[in-house]
Amino acid sequence: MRHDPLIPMLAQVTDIRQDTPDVKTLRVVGLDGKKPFLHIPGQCAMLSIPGIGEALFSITSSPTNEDYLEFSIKKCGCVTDWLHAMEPGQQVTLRGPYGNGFPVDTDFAGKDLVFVAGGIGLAPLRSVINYVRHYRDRYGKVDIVYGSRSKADLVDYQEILDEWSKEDGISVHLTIDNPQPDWDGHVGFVPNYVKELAFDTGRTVVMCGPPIMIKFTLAGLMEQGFPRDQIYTTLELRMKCALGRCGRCNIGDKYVCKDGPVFRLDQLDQLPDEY
Amino acid sequence: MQERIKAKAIELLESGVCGRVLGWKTGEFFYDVTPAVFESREEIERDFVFGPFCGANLSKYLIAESRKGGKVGAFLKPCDTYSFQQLQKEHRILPENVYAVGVQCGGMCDIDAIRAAGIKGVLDVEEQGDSLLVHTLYGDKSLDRAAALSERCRVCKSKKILGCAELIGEQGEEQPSARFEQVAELEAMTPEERFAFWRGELSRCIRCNACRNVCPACSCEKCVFDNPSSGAENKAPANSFEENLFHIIRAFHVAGRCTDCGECSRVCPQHIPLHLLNRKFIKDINELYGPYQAGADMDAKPPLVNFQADDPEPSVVRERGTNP
Amino acid sequence: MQKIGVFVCWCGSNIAATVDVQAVSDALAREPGVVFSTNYQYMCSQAGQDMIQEKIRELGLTGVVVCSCSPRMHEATFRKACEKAGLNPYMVEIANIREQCSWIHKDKLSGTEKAVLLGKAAVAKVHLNTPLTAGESPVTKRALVIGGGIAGIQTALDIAEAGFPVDIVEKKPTIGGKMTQIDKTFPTLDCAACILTPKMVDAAQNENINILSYSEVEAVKGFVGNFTVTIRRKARFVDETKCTGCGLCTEKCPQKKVPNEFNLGLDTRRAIYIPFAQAVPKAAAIDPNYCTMLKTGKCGVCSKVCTVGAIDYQQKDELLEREYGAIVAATGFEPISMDKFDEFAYSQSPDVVTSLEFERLMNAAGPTGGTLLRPSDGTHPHTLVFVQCVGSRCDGGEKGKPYCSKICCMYTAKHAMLTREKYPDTEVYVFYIDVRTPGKNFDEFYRRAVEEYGVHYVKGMVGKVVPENGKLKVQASDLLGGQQLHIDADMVVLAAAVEPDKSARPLATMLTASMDTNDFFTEAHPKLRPVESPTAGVFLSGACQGPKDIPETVAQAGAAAAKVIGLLSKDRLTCNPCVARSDELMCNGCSACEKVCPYGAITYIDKEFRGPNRTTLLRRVAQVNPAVCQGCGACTVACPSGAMDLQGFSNAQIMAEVDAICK
Amino acid sequence: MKKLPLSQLDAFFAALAAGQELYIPAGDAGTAAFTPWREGLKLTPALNTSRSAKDLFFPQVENLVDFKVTGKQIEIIENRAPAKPFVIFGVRACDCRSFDILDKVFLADPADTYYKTRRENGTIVTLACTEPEETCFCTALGIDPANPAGDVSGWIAEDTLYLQANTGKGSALLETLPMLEEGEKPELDQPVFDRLPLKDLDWSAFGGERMMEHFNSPKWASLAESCLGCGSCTFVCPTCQCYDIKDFNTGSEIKRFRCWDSCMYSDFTLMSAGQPRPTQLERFRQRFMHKLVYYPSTHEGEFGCVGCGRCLQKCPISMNIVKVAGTLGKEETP
Amino acid sequence: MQVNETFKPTVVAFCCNWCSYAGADLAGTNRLQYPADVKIIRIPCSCRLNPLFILRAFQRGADGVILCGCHPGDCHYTTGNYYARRRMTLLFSMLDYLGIERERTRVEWVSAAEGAKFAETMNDFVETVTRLGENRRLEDLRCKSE
Repeated sequence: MRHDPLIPMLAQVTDIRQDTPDVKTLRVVGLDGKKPFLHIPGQCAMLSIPGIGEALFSITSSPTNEDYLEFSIKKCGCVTDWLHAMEPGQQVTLRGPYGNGFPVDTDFAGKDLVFVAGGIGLAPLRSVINYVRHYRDRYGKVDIVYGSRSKADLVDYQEILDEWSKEDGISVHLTIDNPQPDWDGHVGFVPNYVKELAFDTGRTVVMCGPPIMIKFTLAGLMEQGFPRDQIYTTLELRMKCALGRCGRCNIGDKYVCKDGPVFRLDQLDQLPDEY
Repeated sequence: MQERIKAKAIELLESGVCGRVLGWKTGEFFYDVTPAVFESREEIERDFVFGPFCGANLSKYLIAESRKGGKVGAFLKPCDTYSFQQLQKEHRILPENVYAVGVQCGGMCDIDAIRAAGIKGVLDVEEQGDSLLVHTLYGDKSLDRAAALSERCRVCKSKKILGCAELIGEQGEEQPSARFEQVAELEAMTPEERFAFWRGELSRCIRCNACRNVCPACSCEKCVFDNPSSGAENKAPANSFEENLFHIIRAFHVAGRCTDCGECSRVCPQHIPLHLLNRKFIKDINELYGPYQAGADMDAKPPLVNFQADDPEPSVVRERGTNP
Repeated sequence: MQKIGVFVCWCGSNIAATVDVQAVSDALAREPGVVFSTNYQYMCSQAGQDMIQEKIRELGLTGVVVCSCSPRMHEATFRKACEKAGLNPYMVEIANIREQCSWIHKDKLSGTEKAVLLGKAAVAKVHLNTPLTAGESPVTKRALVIGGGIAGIQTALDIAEAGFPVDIVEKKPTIGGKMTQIDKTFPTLDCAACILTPKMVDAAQNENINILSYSEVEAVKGFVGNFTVTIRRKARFVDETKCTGCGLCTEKCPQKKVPNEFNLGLDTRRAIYIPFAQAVPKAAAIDPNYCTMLKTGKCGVCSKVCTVGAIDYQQKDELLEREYGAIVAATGFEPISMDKFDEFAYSQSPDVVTSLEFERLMNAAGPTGGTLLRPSDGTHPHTLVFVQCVGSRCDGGEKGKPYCSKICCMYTAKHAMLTREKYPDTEVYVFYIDVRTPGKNFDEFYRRAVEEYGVHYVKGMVGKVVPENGKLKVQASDLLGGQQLHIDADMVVLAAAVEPDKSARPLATMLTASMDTNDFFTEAHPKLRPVESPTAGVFLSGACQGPKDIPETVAQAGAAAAKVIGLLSKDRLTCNPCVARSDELMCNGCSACEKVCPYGAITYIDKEFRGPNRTTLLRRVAQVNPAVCQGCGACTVACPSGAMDLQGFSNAQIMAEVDAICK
Repeated sequence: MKKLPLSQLDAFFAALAAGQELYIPAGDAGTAAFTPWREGLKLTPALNTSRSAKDLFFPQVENLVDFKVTGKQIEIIENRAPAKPFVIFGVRACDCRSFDILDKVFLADPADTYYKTRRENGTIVTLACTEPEETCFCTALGIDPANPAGDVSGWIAEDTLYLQANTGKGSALLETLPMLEEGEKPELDQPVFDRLPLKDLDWSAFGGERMMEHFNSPKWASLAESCLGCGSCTFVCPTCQCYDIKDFNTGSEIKRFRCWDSCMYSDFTLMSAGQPRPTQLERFRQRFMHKLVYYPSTHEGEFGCVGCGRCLQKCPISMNIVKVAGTLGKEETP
Repeated sequence: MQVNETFKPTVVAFCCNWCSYAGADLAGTNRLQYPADVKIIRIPCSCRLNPLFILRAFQRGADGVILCGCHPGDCHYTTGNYYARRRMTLLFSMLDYLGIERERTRVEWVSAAEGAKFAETMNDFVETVTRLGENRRLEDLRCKSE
């Protein structure tokens, strides 16, 4: 009997971190206590709780982390409800990695990068950001624009404060939608903030966030004159197999699970607007 | 008939009574007619058909069409008008947005009935009195018109047109129908025979949902079988239980509301006689609680949301005797 | 995922004798979500309850399963205990391992096995329980009594006596109802007016009672404790507050040919009238159908003679909106129409009268001044034939009513007796199917009619009455004598069946109170809640619920009042949280649920929903009023889409129990 | 080439079924299905089966794996039934082509082992068409119904069945059947194929190149308006392969199974976050774009359709790929 | 008929809270024996019983399903059992029509005072179901494999 790609492996949740009121980060290792598989930043994996269902999540930990995988999960449905109710030591099933991932070693190499994220959209970018931090010398300037509804909704806030913002050559620009008493940072929506920051149009932009944020950030970037082939984003559609077969996640002739989830804007321009 | 209907359709559009009309559109062949919305004289003149293969019950479409704004015209055959009224009773069709024109019907033919008669490669059909001359790839064949009728039309229960603003053709009447004969035949079998019969039929089900989606009564916002939290969610029949489950519950959910329009059986790609399930409920209701025809009366209370203090006990089922 | 604690009770040896409680708590400890499982001698004892509370606090339990006696016994106890420890009481489930397990199974093995399954089912259910909070609603401390007959008056008086304001809505210009038309009452033969009119006056004078005569209920909104009722005050064309009831106008009014409904049309009144001398309110009303002034604008006599200027021809119907906490239906009855009983020649001869008409003919205030005279020629009748069960106990129901009208036997006996007493020269025949006299002193009364007064009681039905030469030829069968009788009668009196007042059906619809097929209001429970309608906050008084005589009516009126007082004495109502809930996203708006709801708890609203591509859809969706819903669940099954679910007994919960049990 | 008098067909089936499960198309027109052969089962008089032959390689429901959950532990139980060889007799040329189309999806790396195992274990014996239906249009898609592929190609002419092995598997199968004689089939003249009403379908307007143009065509609205959103076209289609993966809790374990799904269903792409194909228009478009544009775009221009005509016969409202392609194609070449 | 001596059926009894559940309690209080194969699920009223629950029970391994409610006319909610009666009559008739043994389903009206009737009913029903043997016609094999 051959092993089928649809049959998952077992993994164990070793640590659960409550990031925001509705986001938890699960640390997952194989039953042998080791990292289950290698991956590229931006790739995803299927987590499941038998009897509840399977769902695809982007891997938020960096490939440079050799001990475990991490998934930041926003509570928004049946499977995520159950994942949020988990306790350390609980087993889940896992299969992956899936998707193309970001071209960290090719297109991104040597580039000045701008990361733009909103809300849970930071999850897939965190993997790239930490990868870039690890191989800092391979990349140029790095700016991270990250916004959320409120301070409490900023995912990985501590990590951002304690590590990212202290690193040389990395500028972190945080923003929240509305003013609040214990916040002395920027207030306003991400697209406007990106516009205000007026990045050099030669930089490579990596975006992830809610559709409305992507839409307006893009409009701003276009206005500023960014070429479309320098803008990357990662997409999410419903998928069951992650192998390009179950028929759900295609955009035109491309499958998000297989040919994505990372797309360059000029690639998306070639595809129907159905995502 | 077709010309009168087309003229009426054009009149409805051009007089401004309706912004669009629902009818039947010609296809590649003479029989593959598609329900369609027409918005211009040109479309109607070019594509509108009414003939012996316009079996589709357009009432189902009125659920959505009556909510799209503006008034929609619709051509309804007698049995379609029962669904039309039933759906109004259930507040699914908004009658104020519909201009219904009843069209009398001489019974609809079914291409599958022609194929079932062993006729292959059907290219065209000519009506010659009571028989049909069928042109095929393999020469001409003759067939009784009655044999080409769909099952529901062979046992037509009513030619009465209900609730329409106007009629094309004569108003008809309810008529005696042999539609419960097959049900009675099944009832006369032993349980073992019935079980074998239904296994044979229902095991063909591929759960394509054609029966459900075409059914005017099955117009739930969310079907229990599609709803993961209903406890009955079920996409494919994994085994005989799930085949039974789907069809029992579907029939139960439309019991007392099913007008016996016969669309479920017409569209089943696997030719399962689904109408025999619905008719069983109708027959039981008629026999146990008094005659009731869904859709016939705008005021009558549907039998499953009604009762009489002296209704028969459920034990009547057991007491029918073990071997009739 | 819940954190569930399982507590298995021994109930001394009641459970422990045939169920291995240790095995049960061990088995349940292995169920998903169970973080604690134990057993104890008496869970319901203070020590047992303390243990549960301690574990809730210590382990942060989110659900509790108690395997013990029937929930009917101690569910409330354990819920209360858990609530004290901070757990929502509806997160507690009881597995009944005593009444439904240990006490009926002798074999310990199978008993234990079953107890484990019952426990598993409870655990599976708790997993799906959600904390429920009993809602509260305020109570408007005013009652509405619809109908101002003896039932309504008595109910209003009793409520008012308890200190709550009551409005009586009466459609006629005066309260009093049918009883005002009755001459004497059985079995005591005291005068109806003598006992009723003081009550009418009491009602008028009671500060807590507000009589809205000549008014009708137009619309009812709201629910128990919070009804909003629209009342139409019909134009009376007389200012009720100014009118002194002197009656001058009623004497001067030139329109004299108005059939007098108080005397059932046996005589006439004026276009402006006071229904009868003791009317309350004693105020005149103008009958717009006959008033020349109102019809042609020419007359105005009454206005001229009125010394207080109470006449107001410009008066219009007035709509009044008032809030009530409780509503009492007291719409009473009326005799059925005799149209379908032409065999008794009612329409052919004025000498064929109904019993109520006979009451008027016997009444001192009636058209004949209390002397029994034939309506046709004003002569003294010598032979009277009383026919019972006219329209009562009719099979098939086409012509009459399937039920017994209950009062006819007694009032017929009364009529017969009074006739014989006043006019010993008369021959009185009574034709009956059965004589039914259950009631205090009833049978004695009937026997007196037969034995002392010589009334001829004949078992059998009258087949035909033919007016001929001033006589009424009565053909009847004497079943006991086995012969056909032919009687030449002077008068025939028909004991017409009673039926609910015609206004009851539309009212029931407004109140969402259910009715039976005869249009009598249905009681919430035929035995245990006979004066309540299934619709919370709506109560039943008098004959609108079923035929009854005066003492029964008064008794029910008092009972209804007691129920109203009980309701109004509360400041807030606590609602059962185990009520139906409709998922608007799934609701089809088909009304199936509404049709099966016995409480009228479901209403529909048109609501906007987001459609595809930024469109909005207007959809009709069901809404359950949790204050009215009693949680039976009829709607949940009537709903084909499954939009309707019942909290505390949800589809998922019951199916989880099924799964656990069938495992 | 081998031959067999039709009179010996039963014996032939019996011999085929002796070593393995044999499926033959049986039953009346409209309900014919590939049915496990048992003594007495006859070939259907119908041209083709109601459901396609894909069922035998990609069944409507199949169990993938079981899980047992105890406390925090999960156990994965793989209990796939051991693969057994089987033969399908009487596959038509169209259905046979569908296997190539499915192969490209399921056997692409990483291969779907459930499908692959069945493919490896199944031997396909095709049967040439002599009496096509008016709904047949395989010839327009470059399929020769008179000369079907398969491990073994079969023809019935007069009273004789002719069989030609095309693969090693095919030859091996024929080897085991002693009743077969050597023989050559006569040349058959079948002018009926030239008279098929749909033989001149021109789909040259489709394929990957004009994806955006087709996708954005305003014609979709009227094409999709009467679609009921049922799955009958997808389920009878030999090339539709969308599936769902679901878990069934038996009470003692979790069975993860795969079942057919349909892109026509409203909940197919429904997510808690939203619905990329919110109306039937998008779902309808997806199905036909997939067959006419997306599949050819990624598979060297090959259409995801074999012209079997099942959707023409089965659609409740008689909307089908021929009408869609005709309407869209017309627009392109006025 | 071959009767399997060792066959222990699974019987689900849905009981309305007000009459039949109390009737079952009374059977217990009076120590009236009936087989442990019967497991009771409490529902507020017989009208709460969705046909889906019955089918679900059969799917999960029940061999018989019985619904007990207040006597007609005595429903706590006045009309619930009337609706239940129609629904169950039609459902049972449909099951019978599909060839599923008609004795596997039953409705009995049991009042709170009828403890003895409850026990008798259960004894009789279990005996009937035992005689019928395992539910084969409405089974889901997935739920039976261990």
